[in-house]
Amino acid sequence: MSSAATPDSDRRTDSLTLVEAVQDALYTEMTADENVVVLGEDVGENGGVFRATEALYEEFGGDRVVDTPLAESGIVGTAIGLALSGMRPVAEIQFMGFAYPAFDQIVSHASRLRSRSHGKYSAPIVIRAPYGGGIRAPEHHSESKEAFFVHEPGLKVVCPSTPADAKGLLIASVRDPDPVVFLEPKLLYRAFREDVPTGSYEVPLADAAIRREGEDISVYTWGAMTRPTLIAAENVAEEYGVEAEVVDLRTLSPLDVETIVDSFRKTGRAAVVHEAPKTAGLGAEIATTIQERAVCYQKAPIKRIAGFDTPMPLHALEDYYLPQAVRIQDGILETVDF
Amino acid sequence: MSSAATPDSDRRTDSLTLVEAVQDALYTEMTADENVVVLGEDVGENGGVFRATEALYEEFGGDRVVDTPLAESGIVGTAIGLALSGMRPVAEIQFMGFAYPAFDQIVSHASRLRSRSHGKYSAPIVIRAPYGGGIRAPEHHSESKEAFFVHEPGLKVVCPSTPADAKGLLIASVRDPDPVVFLEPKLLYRAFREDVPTGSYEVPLADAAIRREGEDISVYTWGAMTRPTLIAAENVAEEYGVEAEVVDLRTLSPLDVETIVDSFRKTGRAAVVHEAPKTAGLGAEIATTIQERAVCYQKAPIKRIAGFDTPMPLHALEDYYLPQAVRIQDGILETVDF
Amino acid sequence: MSTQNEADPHVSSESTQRDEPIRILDDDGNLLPNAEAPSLSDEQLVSMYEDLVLARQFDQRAISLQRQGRIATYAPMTGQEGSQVATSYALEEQDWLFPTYREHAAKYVHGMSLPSLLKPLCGLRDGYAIPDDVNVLPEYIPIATQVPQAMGMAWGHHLQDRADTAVLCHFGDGATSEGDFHEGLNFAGVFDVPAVFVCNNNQWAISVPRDQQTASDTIAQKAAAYGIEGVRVDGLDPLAVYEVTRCALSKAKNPTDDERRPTLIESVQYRYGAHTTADDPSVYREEDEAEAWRQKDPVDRLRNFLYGEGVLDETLEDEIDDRVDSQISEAISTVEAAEADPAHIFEHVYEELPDRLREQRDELNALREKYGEEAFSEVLE
Amino acid sequence: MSTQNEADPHVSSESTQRDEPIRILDDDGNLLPNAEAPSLSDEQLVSMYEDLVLARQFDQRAISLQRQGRIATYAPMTGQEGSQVATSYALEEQDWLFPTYREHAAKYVHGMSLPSLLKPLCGLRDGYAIPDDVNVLPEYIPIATQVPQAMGMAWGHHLQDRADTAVLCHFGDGATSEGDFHEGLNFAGVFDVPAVFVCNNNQWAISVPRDQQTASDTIAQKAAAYGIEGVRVDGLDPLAVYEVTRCALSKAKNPTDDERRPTLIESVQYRYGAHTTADDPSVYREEDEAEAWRQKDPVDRLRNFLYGEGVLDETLEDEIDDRVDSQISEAISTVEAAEADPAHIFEHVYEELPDRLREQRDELNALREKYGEEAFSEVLE
Ligand SMILES: Cc1ncc(C[n+]2csc(CCOP(=O)(O)OP(=O)(O)O)c2C)c(N)n1
Ligand SMILES: Cc1ncc(C[n+]2csc(CCOP(=O)(O)OP(=O)(O)O)c2C)c(N)n1
Ligand SMILES: [Mg+2]
Ligand SMILES: [Mg+2]
Repeated sequence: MSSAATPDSDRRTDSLTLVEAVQDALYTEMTADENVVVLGEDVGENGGVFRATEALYEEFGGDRVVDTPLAESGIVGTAIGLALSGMRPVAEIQFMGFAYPAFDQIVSHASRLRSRSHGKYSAPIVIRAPYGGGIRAPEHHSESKEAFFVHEPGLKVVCPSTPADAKGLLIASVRDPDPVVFLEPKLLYRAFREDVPTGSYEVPLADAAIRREGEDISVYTWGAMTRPTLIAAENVAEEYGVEAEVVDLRTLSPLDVETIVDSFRKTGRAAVVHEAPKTAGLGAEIATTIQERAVCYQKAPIKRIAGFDTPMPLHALEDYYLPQAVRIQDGILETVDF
Repeated sequence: MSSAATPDSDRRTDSLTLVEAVQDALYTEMTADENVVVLGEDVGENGGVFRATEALYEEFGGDRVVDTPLAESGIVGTAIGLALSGMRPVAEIQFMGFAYPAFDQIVSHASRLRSRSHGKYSAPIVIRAPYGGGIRAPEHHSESKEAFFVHEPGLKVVCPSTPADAKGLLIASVRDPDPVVFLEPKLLYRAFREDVPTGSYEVPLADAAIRREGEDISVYTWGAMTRPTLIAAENVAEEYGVEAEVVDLRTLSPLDVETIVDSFRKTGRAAVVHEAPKTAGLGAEIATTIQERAVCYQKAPIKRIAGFDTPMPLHALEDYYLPQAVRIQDGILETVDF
Repeated sequence: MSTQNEADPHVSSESTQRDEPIRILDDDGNLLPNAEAPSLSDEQLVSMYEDLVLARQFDQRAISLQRQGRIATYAPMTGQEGSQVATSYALEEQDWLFPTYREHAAKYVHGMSLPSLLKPLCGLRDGYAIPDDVNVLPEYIPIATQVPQAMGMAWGHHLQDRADTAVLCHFGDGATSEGDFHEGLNFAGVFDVPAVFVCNNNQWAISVPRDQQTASDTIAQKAAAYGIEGVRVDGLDPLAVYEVTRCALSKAKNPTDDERRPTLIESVQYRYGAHTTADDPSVYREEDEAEAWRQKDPVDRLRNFLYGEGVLDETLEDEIDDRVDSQISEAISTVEAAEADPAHIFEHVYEELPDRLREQRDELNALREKYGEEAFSEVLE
Repeated sequence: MSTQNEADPHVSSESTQRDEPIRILDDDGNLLPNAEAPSLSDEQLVSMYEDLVLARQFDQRAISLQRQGRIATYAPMTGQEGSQVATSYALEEQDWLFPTYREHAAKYVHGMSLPSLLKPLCGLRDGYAIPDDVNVLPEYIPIATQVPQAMGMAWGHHLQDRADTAVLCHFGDGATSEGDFHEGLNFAGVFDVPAVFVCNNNQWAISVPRDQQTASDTIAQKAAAYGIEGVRVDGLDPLAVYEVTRCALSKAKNPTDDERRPTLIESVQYRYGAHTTADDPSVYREEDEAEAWRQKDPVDRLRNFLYGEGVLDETLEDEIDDRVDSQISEAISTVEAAEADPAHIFEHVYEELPDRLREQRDELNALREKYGEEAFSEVLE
């Protein structure tokens, strides 16, 4: 179901970048709930390497905005323990590529504590991590492996593409009773500003958003790839009169199957755009879900426009690796012309 | 391309279980190549908790069959280093559920050393791990998350379902210049015996095997699920006259797309059977690959018969979790009747 | 033992050499010269003894249940129950316990029922649905992963000014090799949390002996790497373990100015039996290795001590044996009458059942309806 | 310094207190009383100095290239180049080096060319296609992950009886908190491998100071947890670093009966500048903190020492400065002329190109053909 960010009574807005909206969400929830604590590498005085936790240390002090030693498994394990003591920890992993040392704590524990204990214990933690390429970062700094987390039952996985969503989704994630992996498109951290409600509000962890309506093809994407996808959609509309519906998934687990399938029933054609390697990426899950539920509507193969099945190259070549508007456009046309 | 195990000139065979075939492969390669070393927890005097390395310690000594301290990241990191020094390490992870502490070494290094160094360095290691459920094991001992490794470029992922394949695939894996995650279906470790060539031979890491021919539907599976799938195929043939083609993938990365798609072109219907949770599992990759390449042949939705999107339950319920013949049968009929 | 001033008089002078484990009882259960028994009442001492007896009987019964195929793989604790029981006696009710797959007795003493211990061994996860008034976590199977979590919970209590609550975290000698042990203890040192880390050094990690696990002389000395105190205790001396743990917990809650809260206790023990019922130790170690340790058996030692103190006699011993026996039998009956509901698979994965799980549950139910439960109990292989 | 008998006379008596870093030069570059300079020829000493000068100039040039947008994020080494250069001087040609993203000078001294150092900073991975005769690994970016790998390679040499080959592994103070540091060093102790682990303790892990990283007093003392030797050295004293490293390497290759091969060296340094060019240290630390360290600057110290020895004068200094300057300029030109080939994306992922990668490469090539290269250089955001 498509749903825009829904501010509550407070109708004031600020013009924020995505990273400022993340900071605003943390500020808002830390103010509202003293059990919310932020921990991670360099999140304190330094305000995070991307400034996502800027000023929180000054505002809430070193007991609630905590620089940890350099150890990701320790960070996530600690967050689980904090949650068990009744707190609401928000752990930052500095880059998604550095979440792997914590993989065991995430997939063996955060995700399973509730089911293991038959509902007695749980791990309401948020693991924030900037993800994705395009900023000329060194090796390991451009990971986009959301499928790893989507494949693990018990986790929720969220990925905003706009400042207003970033705030509302992060607030919802902090309040969510289940562990959330919250992936922030660092390519969009400062890409643009948007009016973001000043007050507190949630964007539910359930609803995809239709960013552009169209009848010819459904294009599914999320996070940083939403922007080149929208550009491509405009291009094919202008140049070829092809109207693409762009669906921004926002929450990757659980998927909003209803919105995904409804859009496809309308268009009968689809493409999925993601940065992660194509093979066993989330594009496969979306394509398969669609054909499971709407194969009779299908007029063409569902196209995956994705990262190649290679490691992300060093930055001189990353623009070739990432799906660019031109690749997306080409994939849309191929699918529409099938 | 379907291909049976191809013994070389030596035509003698032994009747072996799958775990004995694994041991035989290790013995064979350690005899042939003194650079092959085996390392892991309890692989030495104890011969491995499943006896997969039995007698190797006695035969090759403590310098080539090495009990390590209890640390999986250390084990895989060490194996990478051994490979860099010119050796051919085969690392055992005691259960697949304990590979996660080593996830970073596997996905950030083993898989990327070759591309990072532009071909100068590489990590020709094998990481063996028993995987899957059905043996009333404790929590974490029944993991089947092959998709995690298939999604990482640079890795190969292999999963035998018969003793003869186990030997030939493992020998090929040890000789392979790239890192291989070798998943052993522990449910089948002692399930049956089979004639296994005594000599040295490879089953290529490229070819799926057609285990049963049929025209009505293609059923793709691997490892432990091959057996209930074959039972289900026999059942539907007998009871309903439905002829299922059963394709045992054997190598999960890279996939044998040709065999997969060729079979589908013949049948026009497909199901995928796996133990792993359905969402973002390998079933999605196979279904998507098929519709990308053969959508025009498709007569019904491709059915996923998979583990549920929950953690594996404790053993009293694991038979409900794992795809049983009855579920597979039902899925086949549903797809054929679509 | 230097965890607390008041502790010093209680322990034997033997322990002045840092590497020698602290002891209160000699091998036969006599108070060592210069050592003092902990201030436990006679009732507490006898009750501790009863729990030791229960632990040992439980172990034997569980092993035999496994042999009969009535429970799955079981990790025995004979030889280690003295340390388990004593560490839990040192806990206050509000303190939290992080156990592994082997700490059956530690869990029981800290409030878990016998049936709840057995249920997971029968594949029933509601044994881990621990009651609200019992501060125990479900057992940790992935080695050492509990260490950072225990640290985190202790830190949470600390941040919430719950100074009266400490966390006690168990793990084995093998666990000290894992990264999580290191990360958890390093955090504990940095954040100075009210936690006690107990390494049950039973000399073996399955088939790997202690000296192949690490080249450090003792495990206690690893504490130096984290700026916290390390202490070794004779893990077959229940009174010494009790006292050392009590002092460590008390320091965790209420340290003096120059003390740091966390302690790493190396409880020096021996695994008399197999690693689990699936293991055959004769493959990798000499049978007679156990003998020296059996000479210091914790149950015998405490019994002898209590006889010497005049608080235990044969009548009471028989009474205890009988009570323990029927308690265990009753627990087994309760558990064997329990059944698993396939719907449990889908419950508590998330707080709210997502659509896809609802669908999958319905799909399973439809198949059960259509084909009957038998279709799901076929052996897969 | 106790790594080798012959080493003792070379170092100052200051170092008898274990926690005080070993020094040979005082803050001004004079030989300390009771200390002896390492047995390096005048040519070697001057060449070491030239490499220090090169390292410092390289750092300044790289920082300015980054500011001009000509290279990507760069991790400066000013203040730390003394230790980097000296550790690599202690290596023999056949020894292996595992560097991090900061060890530019260490890599250069062990044989990597200046252009190869710069290429990855320009996004070109062929800088990591290290020539066969240079025993250096591509830099490790995920913190501490090199430690078990270095241990594994050293073990491999050991198993192959290549006793003359040692492995030297660099990492930072922050890295000591990671599980991989622990697992790697523990393995090194157990398998007694010919490896030297150098912790470049520059007091900061980005914004986190050393005393928030761990509660242990020193990093060297963590060696006790692994049964190996730990030693602290003044990381701004190139001669002391050289000597300590040389002794550790020699012990790794050829230990006496009671010595263990591995050593953990804590090289006590200071990061004068930012963590990387993307970092602003003024946010989290006082500017004047650096002052005390700058007083002991490694370049100044070695220069003063060499002036004192009469092997360096202004003419030679100018010559060195000029040579270094043109070397660096030339390297920059070479690298800036280099181009990346999009086909590289698909190369060397596997030894043989799998079908799916061939298809993807062809797909990309078709798109490049169809739309031109400009279509791929659009800024994405
Ligand atoms: C991460 C992980 N790796 C491997 C295992 C398999 N395993 C179970 S118990 C065990 C040995 C544990 O030894 P120790 O820590 O000394 O505890 P003990 O069993 O002796 O009480 C191993 C290797 C596991 N459970 N978790
Ligand atoms: C596993 C991992 N986590 C986080 C990072 C991000 N990061 C890069 S450098 C750094 C600090 C490293 O500190 P230290 O080990 O002291 O080395 P230094 O940079 O001071 O030389 C961090 C946190 C990383 N590269 N790898
Ligand atoms: Mg043990
Ligand atoms: Mg540092």
